[in-house]
Amino acid sequence: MISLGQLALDSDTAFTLLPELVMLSGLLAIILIPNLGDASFRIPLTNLRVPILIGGSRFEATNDPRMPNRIATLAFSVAFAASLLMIDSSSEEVGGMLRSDAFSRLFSAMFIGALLLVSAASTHRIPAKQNARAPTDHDSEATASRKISILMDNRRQVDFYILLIMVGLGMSLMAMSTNLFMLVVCIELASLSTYVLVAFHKEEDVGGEAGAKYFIVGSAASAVGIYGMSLLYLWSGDLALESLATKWAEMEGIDPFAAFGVGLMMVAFGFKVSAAPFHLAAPDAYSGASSPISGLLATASKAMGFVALFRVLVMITVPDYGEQAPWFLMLAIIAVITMSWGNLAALTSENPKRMLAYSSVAHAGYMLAAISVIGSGLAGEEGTRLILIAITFHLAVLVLFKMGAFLVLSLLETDGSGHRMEDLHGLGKREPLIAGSMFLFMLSLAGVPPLSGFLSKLLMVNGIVSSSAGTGNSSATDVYSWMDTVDPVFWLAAAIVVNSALSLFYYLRLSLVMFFEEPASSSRLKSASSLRMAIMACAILTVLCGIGPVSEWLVSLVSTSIDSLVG
Amino acid sequence: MGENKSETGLLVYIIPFLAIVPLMQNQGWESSDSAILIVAVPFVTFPVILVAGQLYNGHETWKDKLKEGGILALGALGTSLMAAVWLVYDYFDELPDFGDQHSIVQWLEWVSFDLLQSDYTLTSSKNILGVGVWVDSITLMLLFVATFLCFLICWFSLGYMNTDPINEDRNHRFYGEFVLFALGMFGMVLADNFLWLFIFWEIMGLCSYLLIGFYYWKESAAYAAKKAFLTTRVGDVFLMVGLFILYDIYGSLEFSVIFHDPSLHGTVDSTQLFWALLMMFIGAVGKSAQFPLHVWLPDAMEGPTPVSALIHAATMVNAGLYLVARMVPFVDVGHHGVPGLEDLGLIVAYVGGITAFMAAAIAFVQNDIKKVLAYSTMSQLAYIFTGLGSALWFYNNDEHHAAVVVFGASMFHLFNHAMAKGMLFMASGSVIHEVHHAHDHMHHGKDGEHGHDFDPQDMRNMGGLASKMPVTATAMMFGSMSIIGIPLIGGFWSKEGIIAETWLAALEHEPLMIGPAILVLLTAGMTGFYMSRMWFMTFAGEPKNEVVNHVHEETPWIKEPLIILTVITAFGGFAFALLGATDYLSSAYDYSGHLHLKKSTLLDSIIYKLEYAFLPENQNLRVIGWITILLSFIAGPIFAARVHGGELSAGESASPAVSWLVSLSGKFGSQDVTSLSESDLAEALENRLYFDDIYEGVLAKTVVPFAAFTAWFDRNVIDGVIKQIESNSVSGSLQVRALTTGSARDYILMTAVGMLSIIVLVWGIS
Amino acid sequence: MIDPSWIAGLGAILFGVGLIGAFSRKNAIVVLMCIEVMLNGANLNFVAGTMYWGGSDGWVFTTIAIAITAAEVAIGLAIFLSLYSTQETISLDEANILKN
Amino acid sequence: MINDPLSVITLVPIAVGIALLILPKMVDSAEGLARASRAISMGVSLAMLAITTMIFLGEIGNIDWTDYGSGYSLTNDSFLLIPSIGVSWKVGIDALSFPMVWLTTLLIPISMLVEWDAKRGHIFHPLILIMEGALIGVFVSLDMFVFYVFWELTLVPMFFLIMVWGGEDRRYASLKFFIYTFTASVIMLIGILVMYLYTPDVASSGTITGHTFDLGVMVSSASGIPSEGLRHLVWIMLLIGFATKMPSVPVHTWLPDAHVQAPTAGSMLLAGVMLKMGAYGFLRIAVTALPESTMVFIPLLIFLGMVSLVYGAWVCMGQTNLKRMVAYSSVSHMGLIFLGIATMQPLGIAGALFMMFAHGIISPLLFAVAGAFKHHYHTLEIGSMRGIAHHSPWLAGHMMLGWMASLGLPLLAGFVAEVTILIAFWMTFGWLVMLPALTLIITAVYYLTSMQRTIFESDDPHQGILPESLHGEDPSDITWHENAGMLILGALTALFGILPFIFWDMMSDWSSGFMLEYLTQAMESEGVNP
Repeated sequence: MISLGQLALDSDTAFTLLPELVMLSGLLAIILIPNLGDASFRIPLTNLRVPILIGGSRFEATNDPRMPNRIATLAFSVAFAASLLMIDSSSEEVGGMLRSDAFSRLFSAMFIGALLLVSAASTHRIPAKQNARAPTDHDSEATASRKISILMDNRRQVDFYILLIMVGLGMSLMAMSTNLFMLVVCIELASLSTYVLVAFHKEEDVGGEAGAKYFIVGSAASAVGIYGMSLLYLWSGDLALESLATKWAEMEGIDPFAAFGVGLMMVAFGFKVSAAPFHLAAPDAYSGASSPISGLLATASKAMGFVALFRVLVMITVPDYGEQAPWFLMLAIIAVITMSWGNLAALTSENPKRMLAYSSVAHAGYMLAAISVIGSGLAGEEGTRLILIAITFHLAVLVLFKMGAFLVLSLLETDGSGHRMEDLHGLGKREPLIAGSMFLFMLSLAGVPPLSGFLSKLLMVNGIVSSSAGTGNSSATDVYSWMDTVDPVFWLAAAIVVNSALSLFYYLRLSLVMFFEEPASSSRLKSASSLRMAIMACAILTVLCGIGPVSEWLVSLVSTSIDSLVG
Repeated sequence: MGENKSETGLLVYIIPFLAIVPLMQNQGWESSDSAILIVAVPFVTFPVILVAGQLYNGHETWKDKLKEGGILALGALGTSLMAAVWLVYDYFDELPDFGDQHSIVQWLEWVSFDLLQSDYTLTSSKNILGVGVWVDSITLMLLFVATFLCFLICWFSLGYMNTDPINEDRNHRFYGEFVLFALGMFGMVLADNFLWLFIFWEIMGLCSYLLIGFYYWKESAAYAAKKAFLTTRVGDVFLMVGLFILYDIYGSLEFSVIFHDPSLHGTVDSTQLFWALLMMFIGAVGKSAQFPLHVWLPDAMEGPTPVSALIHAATMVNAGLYLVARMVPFVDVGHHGVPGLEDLGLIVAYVGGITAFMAAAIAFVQNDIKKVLAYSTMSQLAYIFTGLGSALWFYNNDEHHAAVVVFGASMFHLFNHAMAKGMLFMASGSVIHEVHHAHDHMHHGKDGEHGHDFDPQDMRNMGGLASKMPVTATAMMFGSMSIIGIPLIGGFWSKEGIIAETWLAALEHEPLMIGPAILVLLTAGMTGFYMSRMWFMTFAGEPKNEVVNHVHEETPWIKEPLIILTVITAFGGFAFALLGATDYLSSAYDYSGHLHLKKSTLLDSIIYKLEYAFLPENQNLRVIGWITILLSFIAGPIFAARVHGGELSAGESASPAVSWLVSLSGKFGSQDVTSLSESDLAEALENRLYFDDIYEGVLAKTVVPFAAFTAWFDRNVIDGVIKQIESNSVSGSLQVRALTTGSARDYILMTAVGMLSIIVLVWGIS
Repeated sequence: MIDPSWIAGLGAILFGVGLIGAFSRKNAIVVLMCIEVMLNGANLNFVAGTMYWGGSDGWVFTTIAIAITAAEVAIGLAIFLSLYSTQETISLDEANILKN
Repeated sequence: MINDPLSVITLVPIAVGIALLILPKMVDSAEGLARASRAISMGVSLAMLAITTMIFLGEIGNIDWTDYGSGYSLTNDSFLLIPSIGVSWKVGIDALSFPMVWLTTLLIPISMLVEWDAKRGHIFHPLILIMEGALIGVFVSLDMFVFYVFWELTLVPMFFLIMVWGGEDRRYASLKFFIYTFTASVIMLIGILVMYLYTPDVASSGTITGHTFDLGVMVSSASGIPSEGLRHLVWIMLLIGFATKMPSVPVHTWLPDAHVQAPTAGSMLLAGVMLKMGAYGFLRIAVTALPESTMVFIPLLIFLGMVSLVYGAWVCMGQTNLKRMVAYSSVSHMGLIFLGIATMQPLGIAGALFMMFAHGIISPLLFAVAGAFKHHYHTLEIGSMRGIAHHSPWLAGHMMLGWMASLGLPLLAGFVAEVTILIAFWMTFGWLVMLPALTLIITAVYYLTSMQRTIFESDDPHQGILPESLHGEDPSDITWHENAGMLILGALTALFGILPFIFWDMMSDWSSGFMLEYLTQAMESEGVNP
């Protein structure tokens, strides 16, 4: 085993970790640049003043409170591009605990892409105020305090983007981890930042509460997970994924330590992907956080959970063909409960963010159902690969339409609305394009062709069907005897069908109020250009990734990355 | 309105139409080619009338010169008439020999298709449901009747319809639908197969519906239209099923294929064929308003009188008869017919007998002049059915001679009845029109009592019109005579034949035939009564309403058709009968050639005819014949005269043609029938023997509630399931949402519970 | 030397105690403390594992886990403060504007 | 003239429609586009009609329609859309799909015409244009994935049409419409995926799944599904999707709601083309792929068809809403299609095809009439008005024609289908034919009653009884564009009733060829007698 200390930053490593390094530089830049200025330091005992870079009053350029946003956006853009470009490069070990390969780079691209959207959206969502000035002595008390509060707000800009980049770093590294402990630590890094981000939205009453709940439940779940990991450690003595996998494969029967370890880790990951019954804090958190952050939770954070599940369930404990994994039944049950719970709860939600949160829960259920098929031992190597492709593809396109939906809400939030269904009323009249995009996102979430949500759902259901449809008695001559003999896994597809139908109701309801109801005010929303561009990009990509060359490109990309995971 | 000046000058507008046929002839067309014109010209004309009428409604030229489309309609029907006459002229003498008779021309290959045979291969050639023209004596007769009457009645309508202010700006609808009807009738007569017969049959049904409902705002009219359509629809559906069976048996519906060998070398299952024919007969029953589907015809009199004349008396209702006449080859065992179908003949005869009697009985108590005629129509059609039933029975028992005679008689009665009844209706229309007009004239300017309590169709408002309306009275007299069967006048020849041969069948062959035989015999006398009653009530006696004094026969366009038809009725029937019309008409199925009814010379033929009618060799026939004459000629009319007859009021004199009858009617004394007319029987008759009430009651108690129930069922059970799912989902949603209590402690608890469940599950597995 | 299984056993007990505390107490700070107890259970497992398997991984894991704990506490307290500033309570039961 | 006309008629309307919807919102200078969008939409749809008509006449492609053996015509070089899972852009038509394509291109301009003055026409007409592309796509695509995409895509514009331009209860109706049919088609999708699973392995062509969505391949390999039970299940899942679309009792209840609330053009397209998608898909996929299962389930087909027909007619009779009644009559008529297919006679199948076509002309007329009632009298309640033939003679005329066509009056298009189906039905099932036959009476009853209670019976020759919804205002007769649309439809109804062979011949030949190629073997092995 190679210890962490052996990590050496040579040029190869630097290149391998390019996205992370870019983000790190961004982080440093955000910390430093606002402090650059014309301050000078008087050499003690002399009158000589030496200009120093840090401190003092600011240049106009560095003074711009939107600077952190720009830096973060830039860093994310570069890192995103770098990640995408690195998907095709060969896999590189870094320091024994990280590996940069197609799989991890695809996911880091996903994470960073989501963060890029968040960052673009936050330009307007958490707006920096121009013309912040330090109070002078001439100011009245009121003016001074107002100036100070503006300065404080702008100061928070820096914090916000620092946290975003921290999330990015954590997630990105997490995708690369080849060691379970490293993986958990990175998750914690990302999670802790997201807790703060959720609570960051302090001007609302609910920000603190959302953060607190999310934090406390998340911590409890991750404590359980870490305890599970410690059980795994007790069992194997090594937390490198490969050795765990070897050990698991060699295991006679099922070792309770191993089984419980995996089971308890499911709790932590289950919380991340918001699987029932660990999802309960998620709707509260989503509805309390600012919309871009909710989007982040629903896409990147969820994807992070699924990467962890892949690593643990698929890398370590994947069963041989024809054998059932110990977690199969558990995961299948959780999957069905999750999707049903999510959809049912979303059905009557009156808060669009909450509704999207529940929808996010439901989507986790679909993906968990697909994963559980791997555990059933019916999938085989090819089937496993297909299912992983399907889930990964789904996670990738979720970034487009789930995030897109939250971005639309955040556009509404710039006007101080977006928390009630009524806020969406008449959006079709006020903002036809935005409403149209929202409609696309909803349809895509529901899985209506030809949008990308359909393709991903099709792939998942296909994974389930193709694994299980062959299990029925091939000499059955009537429907009932076939249905008697077919593996119950087949009915997961039915569960998805029923839930899709159920989910359509609230997705359409949301669309309906946009076009059907009369708007309360006919004014247009703020022209938050970067936010609008982000929404448009999401909408266009939602369509393009559904059918045609772009979707093919994405599917083959995902398939390459899955090859690097399982092959 | 210009009602006093002759408008015959307008006929100049139909000259272009009339030029079509000569032009075609000039171009070298055969009459068989131009047969298409009979259908095509009306087909092109009717939408033109309808659309133009809608567009130019109220326009001066349209109204005065084109008579709101009437002139166009007349032109189109004139073209059809000419083409038809040409066809009749060409084929009259040289009907194709039945053995290899085929459609003289093919019009359309409508649909063609393959069938899968029992060895899972397709039929080798395409089966085709097309249409062409079939010509035999029945076709020619009916074609002539139809085109001729259509033309005349259209002519009549120009006067009748266009002078009634209520029709103003609506007449284009009348004429358009009228022409469409004519097209249907012509097509049905010409069609060379059962399917197209049915298709045109339905077109007529539609027009009947449209025209009965011409006064659409009248509740009774709308109701009557619906009733007519639905009742005939019931029959039509059965007819359709009959056609399906027929198609299944023969693989074709074409006359030429089926008639060539209806038994398919003796392989046809007579039971199946019986059902097919029975189903078709039900269709005929509906269309010809026979018991038990007769209820629509009296109500159909809600339509304008020309419609009643044309559709519900002269032509459309004959369609059922025509269909039954086309069944003859199936049962004609002398020529490849299928034996064992006598029951069909019996059924037809019974239906005919019952209807004849029942309708005549109901006609006794009707006071509406058109209703009397309507029941008379039903009754006379029933005669023909009885005759056809006998004919079918005879054919099926290889009694060829009797069969041919009664078949010819039936067809001839059809001809006579059509002419006479068409005229009678027109005459009644003339009466109604003038009475109505007189009433309007009398009460002109008095808005309050404008016509609402006055029914111009009620014979109790008439009486003594013989002097006011000489032409009409004469026409009606001859028409009634023909219907009654006064010796030597048209209907006599045919009716006599029917009754005689039915009795022959009953007495010498089939005891069961006695039922229809007695019924038709009784009906003969009853016909004499109600037709006379109608005439006497209308034209004889003193005026029963002051309105009558203001009646004048003045409307243009009305007299000419009446006169023409009077001539035909009075002398045509006689002449045709003597010339051997029955033989000619029965020759449609007289292909074996072993009948030689035709005598060598005209004189021989006439003598034979007269002898056959009055002094047949068969003793039974002779007795029956004279009883019939006695009943219809003497008993019925005299009784009617006793009740309703009487001299005109002083100072009035009828025209010489009818004055003898008027004065005769007063010679039999009078009889008070008040007690009889207040009896339960009369009430039952007035209520049409309660058929309508029963049908309606049953439908209202079954169909309507059941429909309401299914609608309820659909909304609350089938859709209810969906709604239940929806509401369950919503309540489930609320419950599930309640689980998210908002307390982080509960969330952690649930996490712990989840964790424990996972442990338990994993433990269970391992 | 103490058998590693005793240490692991103690870890399990600590975990259980922490878990029960986490969902039975409503004061956020106390719950946070319970979570720390759970984490300490895990730490003990790492320690026991290292003793059993040898090597130094477990120590490293333990150290880092403690660091995570510390970070968690810091963040937690900050968030609770924020909660308190808006709702004037840190009772997990009472802070329930967001629900259903 | 055009290299790939089918792709053109599918994609151009969608592209133009979307452009007309989006461009004016995005580019300020494109404001004029919004004003012109109605005319542009009409122009495009007419161009599409011209293309399909030219295809029919042989000007494009020179197709021999009665040659079944030549298979699909006007196929393109298939273009891989998502090669990873075997999806390609592949189009073609044959005698089964072409009448539907032509019908679509015909109905689109007519429905635009009827609603020429729709509110917010700059959105309305482009939406219908998108609808056109989606509908055509369903009929021409030879790739199951693309088929399904278009299948669902049709829902979206229709959803908007109902939701934005619908009646008072449009909210509920649009949701129900979308969810109901979507759910059914997702079930169908599972069936499609099972079929997909058993397509021959084509891993060499670069797919990750090893299978292809090519319609021909899927259909021909469906018999390779190992278990008969699974084949039956697939068949049933397909049936659920198709039967819901048709719709057949008991999955029909979305239809009345959708129809009643939909705007006129929406109803016309819904009834005219969308319902036919179900029958089309059923024949093209379910029957073709799994003929044995079809034979096994013939009793089910008869049951569904019969119940739809008879029950639908009875329900019609119990309706008081004109549009609802017409909607249920669609259910009733669609039942005949199942019956026609169940006869397993070329005649019956051809009759079913003709029914699809004929109903596609007649039902838009019915809905145009009902829509005009709504438009000019503001109510659809039967009996709330009387004698309006006086006020709206044109409307009354169209109503008469439409109603008569729908109740199967000869020489109008519906009769051809009815009579051919029933002849075949008698041949196969004998006296059972009495049920559909007697239903024809019921059909007549409800149609005539509804006419009697709307256009007739005012008891005043110069004045109808006007509905309260008019609030005493004078009603207007239908506008010129409504009139023109209905006139065209009426004329076509008559045209195809008198000269059915225009489309009948190709349908008949298709049915014969289809039976020989796919069905006779299955009939023999399952012991189904012709």
